[in-house]
Amino acid sequence: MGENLKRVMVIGGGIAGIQASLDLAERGIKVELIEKNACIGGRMAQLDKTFPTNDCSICILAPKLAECFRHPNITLHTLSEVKNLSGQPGNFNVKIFKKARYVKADECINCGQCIEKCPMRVDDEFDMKLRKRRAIYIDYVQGVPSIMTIDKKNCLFFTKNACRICEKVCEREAIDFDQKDEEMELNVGSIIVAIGYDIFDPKSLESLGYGRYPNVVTALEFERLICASGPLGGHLTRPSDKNEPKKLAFLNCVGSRDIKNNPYCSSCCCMYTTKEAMIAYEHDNEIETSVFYIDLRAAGKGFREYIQRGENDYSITYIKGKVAKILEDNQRNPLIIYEDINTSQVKQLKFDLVILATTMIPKKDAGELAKILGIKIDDFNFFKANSYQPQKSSKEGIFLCGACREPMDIPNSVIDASGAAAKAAEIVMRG
Amino acid sequence: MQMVDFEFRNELIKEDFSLNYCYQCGTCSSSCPVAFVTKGEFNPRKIIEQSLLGLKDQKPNVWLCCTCQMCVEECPQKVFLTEIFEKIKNKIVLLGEPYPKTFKMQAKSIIENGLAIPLTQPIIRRRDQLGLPKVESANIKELKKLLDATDFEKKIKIHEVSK
Amino acid sequence: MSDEDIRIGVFICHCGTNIGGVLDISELTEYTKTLPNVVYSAANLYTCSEVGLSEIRENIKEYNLNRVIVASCSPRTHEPLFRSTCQEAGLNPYLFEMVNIRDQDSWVHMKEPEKGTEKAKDLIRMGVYKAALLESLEKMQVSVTPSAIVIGGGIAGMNATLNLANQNFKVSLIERDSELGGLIRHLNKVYPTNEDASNILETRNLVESHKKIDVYKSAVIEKIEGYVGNFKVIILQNKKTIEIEAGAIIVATGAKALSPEGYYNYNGKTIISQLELEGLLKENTINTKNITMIQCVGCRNEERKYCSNICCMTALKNAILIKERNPNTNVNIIFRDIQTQGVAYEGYYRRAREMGILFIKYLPEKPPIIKKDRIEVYNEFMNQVIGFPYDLVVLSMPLVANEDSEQLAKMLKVPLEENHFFLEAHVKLRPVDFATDGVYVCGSAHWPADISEAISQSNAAASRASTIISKKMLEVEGSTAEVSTDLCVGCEACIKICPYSAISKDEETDTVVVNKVVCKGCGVCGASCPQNAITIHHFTSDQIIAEIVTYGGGD
Amino acid sequence: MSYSYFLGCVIPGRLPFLEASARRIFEKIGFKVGDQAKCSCCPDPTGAAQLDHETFLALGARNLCLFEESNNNILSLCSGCTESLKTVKHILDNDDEKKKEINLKLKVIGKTYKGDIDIKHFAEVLYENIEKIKEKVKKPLKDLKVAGHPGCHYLRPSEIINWDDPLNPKTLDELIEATGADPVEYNLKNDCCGNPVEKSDKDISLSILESKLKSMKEAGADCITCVCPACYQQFDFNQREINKIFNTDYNFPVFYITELIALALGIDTEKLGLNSHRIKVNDILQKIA
Repeated sequence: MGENLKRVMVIGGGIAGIQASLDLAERGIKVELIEKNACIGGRMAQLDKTFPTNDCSICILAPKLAECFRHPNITLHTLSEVKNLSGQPGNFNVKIFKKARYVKADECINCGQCIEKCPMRVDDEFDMKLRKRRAIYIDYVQGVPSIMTIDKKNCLFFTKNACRICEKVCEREAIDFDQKDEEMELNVGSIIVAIGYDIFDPKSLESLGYGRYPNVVTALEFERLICASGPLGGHLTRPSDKNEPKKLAFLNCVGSRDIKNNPYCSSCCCMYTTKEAMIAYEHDNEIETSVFYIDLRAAGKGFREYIQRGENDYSITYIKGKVAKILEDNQRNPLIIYEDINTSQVKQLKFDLVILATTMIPKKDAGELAKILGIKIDDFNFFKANSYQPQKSSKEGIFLCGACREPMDIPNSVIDASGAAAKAAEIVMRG
Repeated sequence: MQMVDFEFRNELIKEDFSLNYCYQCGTCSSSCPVAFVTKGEFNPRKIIEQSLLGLKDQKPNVWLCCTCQMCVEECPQKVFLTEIFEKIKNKIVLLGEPYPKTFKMQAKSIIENGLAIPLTQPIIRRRDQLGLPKVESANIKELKKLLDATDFEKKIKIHEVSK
Repeated sequence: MSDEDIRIGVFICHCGTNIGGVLDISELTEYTKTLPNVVYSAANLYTCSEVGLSEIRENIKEYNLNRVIVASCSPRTHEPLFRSTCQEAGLNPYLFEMVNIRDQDSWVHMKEPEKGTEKAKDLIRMGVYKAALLESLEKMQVSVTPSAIVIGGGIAGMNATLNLANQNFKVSLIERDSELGGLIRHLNKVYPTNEDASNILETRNLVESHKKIDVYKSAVIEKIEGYVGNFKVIILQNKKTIEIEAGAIIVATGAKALSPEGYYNYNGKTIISQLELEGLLKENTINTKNITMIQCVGCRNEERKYCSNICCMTALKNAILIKERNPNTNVNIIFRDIQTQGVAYEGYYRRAREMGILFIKYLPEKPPIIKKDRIEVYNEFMNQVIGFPYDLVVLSMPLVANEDSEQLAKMLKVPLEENHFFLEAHVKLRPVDFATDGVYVCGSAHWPADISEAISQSNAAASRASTIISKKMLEVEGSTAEVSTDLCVGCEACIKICPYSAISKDEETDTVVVNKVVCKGCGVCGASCPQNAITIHHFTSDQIIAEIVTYGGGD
Repeated sequence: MSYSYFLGCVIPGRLPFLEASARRIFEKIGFKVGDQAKCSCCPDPTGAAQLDHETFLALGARNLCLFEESNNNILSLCSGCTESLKTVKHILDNDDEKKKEINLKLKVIGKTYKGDIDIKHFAEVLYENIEKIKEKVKKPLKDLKVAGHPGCHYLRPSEIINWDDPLNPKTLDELIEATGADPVEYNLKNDCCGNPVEKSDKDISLSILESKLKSMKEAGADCITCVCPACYQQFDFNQREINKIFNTDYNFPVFYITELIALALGIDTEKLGLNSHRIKVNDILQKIA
């Protein structure tokens, strides 16, 4: 095999894609890392802390982002998507569509002048739309590559042929409205798919009132609300009145283990709701939490003990039972109706804030990518993995890792990623 | 202590297969208005568990189900609770066990008048006043034939005096 | 280097609000400027971001810095990053010093920001005084043996071996037993496909026939020597001692099922273990009407707090198989929480319910009681005791660590956790690595794992090992211990205490020598040496004393 | 195919004024509905169905046959009847064996169920004609705060009813809006009124009603509207008793949605028989006058 084909494409720059890339790069294999967004980092960058060590998420991720960026064997393609695949295992040709950034990567120093002056306010997707960003932006402060991007859909120059303020204020003359979208073809020996997951929208679960009740939020929104770099600067208040919440309720299995929505188990919620309750308690020792669950799933290493700690040291009460209905009182406090299984009584409890542990679902465009790559998906649109070689897709030479094949937590995604790297290396390094 | 009656359990499962899918999450009781006001005295989840366990001797008051079907809509496993309760009630009736007399009274009226609420003279007058057309009710003889075909009177023990 | 030449740059990190939300960063920045030898002091929102790093690089050049301090988080996670940043700017990485004002300051003094800021000043000042005394160190280069050793020939070990061999590495697989296959040999079918376990065991043939693989069966490990890139494992096979060399080692020794003896009147006949049931199913000799499985036997209790991960799926599998064989069999599973994470497993659980398997939840304080003619259990869902007849009770026993794990851990110089499973370097981001370089773990040796998980992890361990053995040369830590032969009296105190076995006696000179490749610079030897003969580079006595004195602790 | 009324038992036998308002507004919006004779009880999904499923199917199928014979679709004035008839149709159309079985029973009265007619709740038809209603509104019911009670069998089981969102219904509120009134949001909007339990336990039935009324009161409703005669009875007949038991002072006038629409369309109140309401509606009439 030619040296050129000792090259692997990794699609998706979340923690799984990053780990797979780093392993391959350290193994001496060239990596083309394809990321759809302007920065790599994925979901892990959005999290405040991670279980069961409660490490600050971005703090343990950031070194990996930087390593990925600087590694001589890794070529990072952001704002890029796979459009076509031809060839065979060991010799794939992949067509990549790369959106223009309208910012010169070599010139931008992320000084933030342009952001300050940009007049547009756009929902910040990274912050779960809990605040606004500008039309020129960086996904998040620690984002890599740490350069700006112009969001063409919202930029006044592109929409109304006006403004160009960023261009004027940029001392480095890094703004380039003439940049064009590009197409390129890459030749690789193997491909790893690591596009991650989306979050189930609980609006369709009418009885829970999400979207109607301001004090009912999703778990990922909660991560942003409580995160120091989030919209509240880490000072947790509830959306309706900016009061500090003292009584929290977490509802597990929102949209999961539910055959009308997502029949499967979302795998991480029992653990992350415990984590979020712990962080909340660390912010304010007066906070008391109730976690409503069907089965407490904590089979991973140290997980059972973690739940125990939550119960003993963090004022968490675990309540067996799924909540069908949330109401609201006239102070906008969510009222939870639940069955206390110990007494068989149906009770009503008032909370300050309710957090919904919404299901991890396949990425919206997973089906489309599966078609392009010629790999199979399962009944729910997760990429279909081999039962006993879980990183193998249905097609030789293409491998899977992370939550795009099944909901999984970070350690499992990291394991999966290294595993996929090994399988890809098998293809490109075989004798 | 109650013994699990596997035969009875299997009988109920045969009646409504969806029973099997229940994993006792309690969504049904959380959504049930009767469970709420009775503080769980009527508890749909428990009736399902009882059925799954085939606890034949325990007689939950299934007649308290208000048939609102909220539990059916909310159940994440698509257990058809209201239908299961209906089947349990049918079974109770068939076995000749007591059931609320209002039900029997309604059945009687249907057998006799074709309607659950017979038309009275004052109502007929009122209908006239409001300019409403005359109600021509069902042919009782024809109805009787049909009810005989389903063995209705016998099934519901129409002639036995209920408590 | 004389004092005048020392030019220190200090970068103070906000870490978002982690530090910036508590400590007064601008005050710290100003204060730092007043410290000796500091020629540059500035704050960053996130020093570890690309912006922060490029500022370090640029200012090293612009201010001609020859010492760099970052006051931020923990060196445990971030020192390597900052060191290599310095190196990129042409500065010896050991001229970098890190001050932890987050974990040890802003996080613990959240409620007293003024005092926290004062403490940060002390910490930074100490760093500055130490930095002035830092010396350039060189990282050693060592050659790498381009092969691996895998310990344990179960499914994890076999799969890791095969993967590395397929990547063209030479691999030695060491198995204690007389044949490969591990626990799977005792299984009937495997979930979630319910195919024969023997299908999975076909890996055996691939392993045994692979030209890059040497399999050592009935082999006992006697001794493990060496270090990352250059391990030497001595095994005893057929009374013969064999020496195997490799650049990396993968631990895949698996686990074993806890013995059911003493639990629930276990008798091996009517009350058996899940593993024994596998055997009966294999022989197709089950012919009973009422079967009950009890989950979490001997675990999730005080003695063994953990959930053994694989037992729920195993019970479901066997229950389904029994039901498939004879739908009229009554199969009950008495459980605590059904652990069927993910897509396939949750679907499997629903399928089990669909088949009419009866699930009964129990509380640990009210476990089932097996009587002569029936089992009685308190049913939490009904708030009452219920009973049912049985012909066969199956106990789901957890996987527990192998007894000799401790011995192996010692030989490998890697730690075990409280349940005696191997302890990885970092549960989140280094799940198959050990803190000791070049050694990796996968499968049930790490934590009870099912086949799919074990294979997944073994691929991961292979990948991690390949990052070492694919390199011709490795760089190792430069901050190590050095013995002054003049001062050493050969008392061997350091040899006994070194956790990495990095020190040995030079019989000729009767003094000790440090193996710089193995030495991690932990400093234990230096502290134990009665002669003060050991210098720990980067943590020299001078440097540490300077910190203490400027803090106010010395005279 | 045209529509004929299926009146059921409660409306013709007890609440004829509800029928009057329905007939008036369908006339007004020009939606022709015929009359179907000789129907029996649907039968009551909360009553006879609970005693014997087979009889439930047979009686229901007989009613459906009558409409099939006269080549008419069903327009039902009652949610209970709608649910019963839709359920029977759903079961027979999807289960050939059941259909055969029931047709065997129907044979004794010379009928065969075929399954070629459609069943609609009257509010479903009103909703389909909502633009027409809006056009014809003469006296918008301005500032009237109405607590809409969709009720259970109007919505559920959704697989069979196949209509509005079973957990967040919108159609009734939109109909209220069409009259110019304001639908109020209240916590227990989607809950049962309690009527069906009355057959087995009146106390429970009233407790459910009380929580419902409380929730409506907290939301500041002026009156209640519903689309099912069973619910209507529960609300209109039982408020006084509730007040006695719970020491409350509920006094919500209860309207069928057809009555509210009739008022908005400017139909003569005399023709609606509003004086038959137990909770007097005069205050409301004054308010909207």
